[in-house]
Amino acid sequence: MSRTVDKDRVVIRIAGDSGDGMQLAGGRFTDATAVFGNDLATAPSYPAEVRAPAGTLRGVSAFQIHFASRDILTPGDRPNVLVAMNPAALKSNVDTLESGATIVVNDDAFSKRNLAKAGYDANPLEDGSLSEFRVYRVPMTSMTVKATESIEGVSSRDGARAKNLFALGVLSWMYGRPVEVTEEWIERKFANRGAILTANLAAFHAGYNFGETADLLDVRYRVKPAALRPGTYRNVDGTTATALGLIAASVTSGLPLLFASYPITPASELLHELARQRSLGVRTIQAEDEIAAANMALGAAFGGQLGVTATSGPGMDLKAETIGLAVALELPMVIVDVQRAGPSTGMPTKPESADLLMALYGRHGESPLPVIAAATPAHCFDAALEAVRLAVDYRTPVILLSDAFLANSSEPWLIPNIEDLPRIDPRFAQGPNLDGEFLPYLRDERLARPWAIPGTIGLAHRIGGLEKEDGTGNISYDPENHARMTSLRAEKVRGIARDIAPLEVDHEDGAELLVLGWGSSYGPITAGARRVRERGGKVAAAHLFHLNPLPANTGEVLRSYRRVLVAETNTGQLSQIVRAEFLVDAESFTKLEGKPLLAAELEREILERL
Amino acid sequence: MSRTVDKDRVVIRIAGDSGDGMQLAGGRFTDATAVFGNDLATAPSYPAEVRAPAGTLRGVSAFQIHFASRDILTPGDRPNVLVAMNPAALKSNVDTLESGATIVVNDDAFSKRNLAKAGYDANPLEDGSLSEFRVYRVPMTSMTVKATESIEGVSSRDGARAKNLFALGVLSWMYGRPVEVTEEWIERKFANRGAILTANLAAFHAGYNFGETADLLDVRYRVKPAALRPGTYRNVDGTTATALGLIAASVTSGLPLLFASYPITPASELLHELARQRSLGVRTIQAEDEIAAANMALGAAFGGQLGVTATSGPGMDLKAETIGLAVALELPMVIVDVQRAGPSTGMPTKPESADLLMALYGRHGESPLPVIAAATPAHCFDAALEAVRLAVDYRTPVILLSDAFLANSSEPWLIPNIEDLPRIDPRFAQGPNLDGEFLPYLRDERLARPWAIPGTIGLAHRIGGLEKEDGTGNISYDPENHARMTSLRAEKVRGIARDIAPLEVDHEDGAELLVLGWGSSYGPITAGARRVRERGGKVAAAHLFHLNPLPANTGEVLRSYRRVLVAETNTGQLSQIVRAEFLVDAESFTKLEGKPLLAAELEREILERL
Amino acid sequence: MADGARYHASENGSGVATLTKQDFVSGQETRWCPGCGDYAVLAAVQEFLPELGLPLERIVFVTGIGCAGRFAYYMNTYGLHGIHGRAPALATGLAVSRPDLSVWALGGDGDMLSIGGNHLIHALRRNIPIKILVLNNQVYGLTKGQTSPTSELGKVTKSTPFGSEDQPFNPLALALGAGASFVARTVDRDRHHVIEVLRAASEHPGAAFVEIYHNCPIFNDEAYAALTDKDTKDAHQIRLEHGLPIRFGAERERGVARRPDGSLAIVEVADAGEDALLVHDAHRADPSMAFALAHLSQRVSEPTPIGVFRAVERPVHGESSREELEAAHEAIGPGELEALLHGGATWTVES
Amino acid sequence: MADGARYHASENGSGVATLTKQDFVSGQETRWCPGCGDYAVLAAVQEFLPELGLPLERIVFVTGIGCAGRFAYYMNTYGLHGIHGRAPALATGLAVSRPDLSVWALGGDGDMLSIGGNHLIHALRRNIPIKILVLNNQVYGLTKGQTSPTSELGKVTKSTPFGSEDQPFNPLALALGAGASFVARTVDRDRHHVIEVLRAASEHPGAAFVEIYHNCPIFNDEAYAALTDKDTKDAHQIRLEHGLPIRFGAERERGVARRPDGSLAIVEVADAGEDALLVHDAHRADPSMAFALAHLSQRVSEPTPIGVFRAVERPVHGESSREELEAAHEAIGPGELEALLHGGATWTVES
Ligand SMILES: Cc1ncc(C[n+]2csc(CCOP(=O)(O)OP(=O)(O)O)c2C)c(N)n1
Ligand SMILES: Cc1ncc(C[n+]2csc(CCOP(=O)(O)OP(=O)(O)O)c2C)c(N)n1
Ligand code: SF4
Ligand code: SF4
Ligand SMILES: [Mg+2]
Ligand SMILES: [Mg+2]
Repeated sequence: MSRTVDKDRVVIRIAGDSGDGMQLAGGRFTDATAVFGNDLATAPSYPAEVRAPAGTLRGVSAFQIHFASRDILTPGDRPNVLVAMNPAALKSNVDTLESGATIVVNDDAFSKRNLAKAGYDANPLEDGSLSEFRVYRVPMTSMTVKATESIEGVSSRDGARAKNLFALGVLSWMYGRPVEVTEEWIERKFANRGAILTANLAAFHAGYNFGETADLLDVRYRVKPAALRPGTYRNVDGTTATALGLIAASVTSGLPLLFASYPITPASELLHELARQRSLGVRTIQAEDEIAAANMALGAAFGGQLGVTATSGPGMDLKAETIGLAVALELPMVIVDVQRAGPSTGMPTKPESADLLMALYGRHGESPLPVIAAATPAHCFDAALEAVRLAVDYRTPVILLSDAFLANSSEPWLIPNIEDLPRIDPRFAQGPNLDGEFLPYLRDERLARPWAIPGTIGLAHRIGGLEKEDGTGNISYDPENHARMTSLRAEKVRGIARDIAPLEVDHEDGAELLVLGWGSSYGPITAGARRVRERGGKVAAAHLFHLNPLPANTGEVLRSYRRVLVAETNTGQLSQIVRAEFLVDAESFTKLEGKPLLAAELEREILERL
Repeated sequence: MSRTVDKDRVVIRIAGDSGDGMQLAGGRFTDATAVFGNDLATAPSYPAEVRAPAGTLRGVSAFQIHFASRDILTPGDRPNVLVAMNPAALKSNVDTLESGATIVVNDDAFSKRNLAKAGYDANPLEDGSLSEFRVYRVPMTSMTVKATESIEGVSSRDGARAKNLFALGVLSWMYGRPVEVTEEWIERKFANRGAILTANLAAFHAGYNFGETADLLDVRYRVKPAALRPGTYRNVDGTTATALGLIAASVTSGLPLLFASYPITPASELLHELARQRSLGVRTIQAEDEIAAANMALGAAFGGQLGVTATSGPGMDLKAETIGLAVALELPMVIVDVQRAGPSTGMPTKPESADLLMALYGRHGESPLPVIAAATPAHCFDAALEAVRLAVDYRTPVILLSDAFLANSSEPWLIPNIEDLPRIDPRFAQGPNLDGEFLPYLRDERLARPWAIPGTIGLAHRIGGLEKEDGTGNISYDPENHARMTSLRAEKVRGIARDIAPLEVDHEDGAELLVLGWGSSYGPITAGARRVRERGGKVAAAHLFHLNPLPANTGEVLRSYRRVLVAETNTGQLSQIVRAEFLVDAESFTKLEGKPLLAAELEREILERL
Repeated sequence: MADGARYHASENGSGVATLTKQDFVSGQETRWCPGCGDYAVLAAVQEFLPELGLPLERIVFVTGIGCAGRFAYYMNTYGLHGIHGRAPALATGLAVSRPDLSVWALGGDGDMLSIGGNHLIHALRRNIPIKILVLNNQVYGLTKGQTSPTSELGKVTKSTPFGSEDQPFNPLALALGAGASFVARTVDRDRHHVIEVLRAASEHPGAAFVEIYHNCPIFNDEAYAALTDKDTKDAHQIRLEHGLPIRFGAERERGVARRPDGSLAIVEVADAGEDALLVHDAHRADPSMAFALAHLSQRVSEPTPIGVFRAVERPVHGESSREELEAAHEAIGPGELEALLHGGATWTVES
Repeated sequence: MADGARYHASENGSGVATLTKQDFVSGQETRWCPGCGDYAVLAAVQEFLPELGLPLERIVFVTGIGCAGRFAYYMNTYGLHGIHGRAPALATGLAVSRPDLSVWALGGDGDMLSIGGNHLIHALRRNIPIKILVLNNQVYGLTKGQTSPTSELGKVTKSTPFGSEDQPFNPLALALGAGASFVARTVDRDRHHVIEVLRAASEHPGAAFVEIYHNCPIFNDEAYAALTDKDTKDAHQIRLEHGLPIRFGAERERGVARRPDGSLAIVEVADAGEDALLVHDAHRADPSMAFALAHLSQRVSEPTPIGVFRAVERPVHGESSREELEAAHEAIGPGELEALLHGGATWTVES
């Protein structure tokens, strides 16, 4: 009989060949975990190639989930449990496990051939090299085949294919996940595919029952539901959250969404996501390149639509000139940059947040614009709405920074009430604004200019990228006018500081060190700081959602700590900004491994500085 | 009889309709002035349009020259003398004159019609509005016609066209310029055009003699030759100097020059200049766009050539992705950015130096590269050579910043001895570099990688923009390798600080204020500081030729002054860099009028801070 | 919420019925060189536009950078002066999202065929509902005289002092190669012909490509003189008219016929006989005949076809989704948004 | 000083005479999906290259980004893996400055025709001495399955879940429209044909455009099945051979003929008679016939011409200046530089 152990939090990693259905199993486990009521965070990892040869290290696909009985912030640093569907999956993940971790392997897959493909000389299950772990050898393939062999129309190959559901069953048993959630999903998913449905259900049940009946697995873990804020939740990754945020902004503002983009990893998923939403009035165009995509979005903006484009680093380079035009035109537009590891083509599938300075300065001339960064997968929703709000209210292109980590990771999202969403009012110009005339560059109290769209009677006007006369928008080479317009454009963006939330500090009495972050460093910094506090250390943390302008109180906050540590996955870009702006001697913790920061790394860095 | 007055320095501005040949007259006056031995600096200004209607303000073309009996640094703030060939020329320039200035007008052109075209209600020559100036009314058109009417084959229209040479004659007399220089030029220029040659000579002489004989002009000025460093000089504008620098680098390095570029004001002139140099082995391509131009230059670099591309702001945006590729490939390449007023299309013909942060950060990911800025027209020669030297020695793209002011302005250039030019050695890889193998990313003591060009036996290799394994250059997604490569790339560029001149300070005992500049602010800052000193103020000045990396002693220098003032034609870009880097509370003097800084402005700003 | 109505706000706007050329003249002073062919094109466009029967607020000119690009400022319509080469992409975004507008994209030969070549061919392939006017002066005007992709081989310009080494594009051939559904050519000095071609373009439901030869007296004077000079014009203009045999010349004494090998040739009608003449069919699905006509002359000094080479209907980008999208946008409200946000597996934490 | 000699350094290099396919295989492991058509193309290229008679060091593969773009890594030649879409421009810079090299530019349909379309058409227009291979799988492979500019109208992909709204490019037509001097098409699974076409391309003195249909089993499987399957191949492959009447079919029972209206049609030889068949002339100056052939099939499910559509000689970019430049570069030294620096008016200040 197995005993049941209570746990606060668990990090599980399921790994196998990219053909083994690991993402599916991970996704199902996540759903059940969410419905069960744990807080959670997930992160998938895919092979770099479209189809790497089966069984090789390059071909390993993995899914990690961190879930807990309290709120958590990252997908976890070091898994406590690894499910390895073949030797390659074991080999490429074993180094990340915490010592004493549990490993469940698909014993059937540890053939000579597979061991060789993974580069093992000897069978690690037998040579003692895994002695620091608790290893369970489960013949998953054969047990799945056995469980499905009596189903008519299911070959043993088909049966074997369901082994991911067997594994899911084992895990569901180990962690007491509700089976109905998975059963229902299988029934929905394979509704019209009789035998396959039956086989998948059978595999799942076989795995679950294996845990229940076999003596092999001697522990079950209980991770109690977390006391989350009341409300309705769903699990979202950053891509979905961004898409939902853009659509919500379109609906609440009444601006039809025109999303133009050119495929690029990891931003393409946003195109895919939005392309499916035609019934919600979303129009998408796959442009011929990133320059065209940006211009299409901008052309739509001129027409009174919500023009949005999305890309990753290399594509941002290409959009720079058009973004500069949008700055000059003072038209609303949102540019989403899903950052990835550079420079150049770099490591397209790997996360890195090194486009901040480019977002701020990556255009010729003085062309200031607001920059916002999403902090967590679910926060992408708010960040997208905020980007649209600023774009529309201030008639300006806004760069929204996300990254490969946020795009793919998921976490529960407390679905907001529609009424609580920010109001975004296009305030289209309806008529003349000065003595019966229409001046397209006459500004309001926010320094925003009127947005007069084609079709509006009497407001026909012409604008372009040449310097414009203040007010009229006519071409002007007048020196003083250029100085004035340059400073008006800057002032408008600076003024946004009055319209955004101040920098909030998670302060602790006695803390002399402030850890400052932006973008996806939110999770690891917050978790790292929490761990330090649990160990009795005193540390404060703050996170910048707005990178330009910075919240009005930023300088004050930074100066009120003896030391400031900026943590980011680049060579110190935010650090450079706050140093220049506030002359604080900010220190940097940087990491450039094409991986997100880890809570443990932050813990270590903070402790070193206390 | 006229009296002769000695002057240290004079600023003359010749203005007329763009069809009046003002640039030609200015150029000739400059040559004569140079040969006479004054130090000088010039700046032309053109209408924004290709052909603005004759006689209008928009159509005015002007040429300014500042010359002196000592070394000077700018084309002058406020002219002492204006030659105005028509009312529009008078109107659009009179405000820039110093009070008490001399104005010589072409009286014939002050017809009712021309006055109206220029927007004058009354004739300014008669309504007393010019009372603060000394005005000479010379009927230049009719006198030129008279001087040429007896020449066979020259109509009175042809004759009238030579009035710019008449004006040149007058000016030559007023300032005692050597006539032979101009005569020889006319003879050379119109060698095969008999009557026209005679007419031009006659017009020039008529102007000169008019000064000599007419009672009207009662003063002559003597500006003694300057005590310049001995050597042979020629007058160069920044465009020519850049072209010569690139060719010199090509010759001394033995690397054939491939210059690929897409036309854009004000960078196009460099293309025109180099396109003519086929006999010097220069190949130019007008590419289909700026992206193509950058790639052509980079492709040539891969082939072992000196690949150079040039553009202005909007084109820089477009080249960003390719420059990032060059950073990853670690191939030598030079990108010349002739800055102009932005953002977006901005004011294409107007100078502004606001691309510094873009040069540094205008690419996604961490992609550091050296940035150099030319300080004066003649310095463009050295800057171009230095850009090539760093590019070749460190296998890196280098951005060379110039601007619309430098490109068009001219000054005497002490022609260097060929032997004194920096040695640039391509050091092509000739064979294996490690145990009989060739590792394309095995670095030398500068951290530069080998440049192995196609055609070299045994060194065939493949490189690209994906992250590369240290040493081999093979594709690598390894986290530690990425961290190492990122820091190697950064370290390589940072290391250049050891290989460049330290920041030199023009110090004065007791000075507590340091004025720091970069690019074309050199002239006005140095002249401004000099004026302050002449007035007894104590001030130090320093100029950055290298913007990345900064000279090793920069921090030390800045910290040794109580106050640092950074003067630049942008919103404070260098200021931001030195603040972030050295935490000095640098102040900014910025100007964004699409005009160069003026010495007088610097003088004022410095005095305010003493 | 969306104000669907605003699309139609101007339906009874600026007195459509009574619009005249003058209504399309903006207040801005035109700043082209004296004698520039752009003036003639501008005048023709302004003269033609009342025919559209649209209020001027529903018309948008999107232009690139170049002398031609200044066009946007001179039209009393909505105007967007974009960056160099990107007008077709800007216009695409505008046209597909605002099908109620009449969108014109205009640029020079450099703008549209050099830096903007890719957007041009993709807009044509996609059949975006925009009218593309390429003002071809075979040179870079605004940047003061460099070679353009339509400059002839050997052309001496500032950037090619030893003569251009490159064969020029045949813009019509390029457009046809890209799959354009409407391809035409006209020439600045023939106002009536310009207007005829504009009319045909405006009636075409998809992307219309119109090359307009125009003279740059400053940097490439009289490039099209043979086509426009009184003395040579008749001998050089081959006017294509759908359904008619292709004839030209002062006495219509010459024509175009097919050689036995299938290629086209200019013939004397007297020799070849009227029946041998090619009857122009702009509606032919296969673009090969239009392509052959586009290659009839290699230089503008040869007899050169002008008019509509091709006009065929095929699916217009955006049409198939237009209604669904508009309906969706009209319909969507808090309820739909709520449903969307609650899509997928949800769970509720009770308080 | 210039080391002119290095251009020829490898003349007697790597034992040209004895190079074999294996010599062109780089050490890097190929990382395409199992069954990817790129493998076949790679093998054909490697098999063909020894024919060039060049040392491998004189050959350069310049590629863009995409599955196809990985090609550069697998060739044991010099290789430059550029950024997305720019291979033709990189190759242009290399080829014009190093005429001693054999430069190949290679990319996918997205790389070359979507983002890189402009560089492609300009390289063709200019007749840059490069061989351009477009590996067309009618889909975006590397980014996992979006529509490409060659995907058919209505195609459902990740980015077009309701079907593509855009007509695809006909790549050969686009190339011909751009003025390409050499245009050909082949298909991955027919190694001999691929090699034949590569040979012809390599012999062509200017820019050679080669479209290679290849199968992407993952995102667009069997797109060209009709052309390559044993059963259907003969009925679908129309092999163009210069100088021969165009016939195809298992028994060569069908052929291509001209209709009375000048358009091309597929006919039964028995009905039409042998004499009615079109004799393929790849060297015809006028590209119109090649263009018509390129339009013979609208879908690859119809009989589709493969082979060399067009191969005509015309001035190659860079040729006219090549000798002068090389000589200049050889000749130039301190003296010439000195003279250059002292050009224009100079004056001397004595010490
Ligand atoms: C990105 C960019 N590159 C270059 C330029 C400079 N530029 C402005 S117009 C132009 C070409 C003008 O030629 P064309 O399009 O033929 O128009 P035209 O002036 O002849 O009417 C160029 C190269 C620019 N404004 N932006
Ligand atoms: C500037 C830029 N935009 C987008 C991408 C992403 N990207 C890489 S390959 C590719 C297209 C691949 O399709 P194709 O060229 O047809 O090649 P295939 O993979 O099918 O061989 C795209 C969009 C990129 N690397 N760089
Ligand atoms: S330069 Fe040529 S195209 Fe431009 S405005 Fe002048 S005449 Fe017209
Ligand atoms: S995705 Fe398609 S094109 Fe790419 S490697 Fe796989 S099979 Fe080949
Ligand atoms: Mg032009
Ligand atoms: Mg493809």
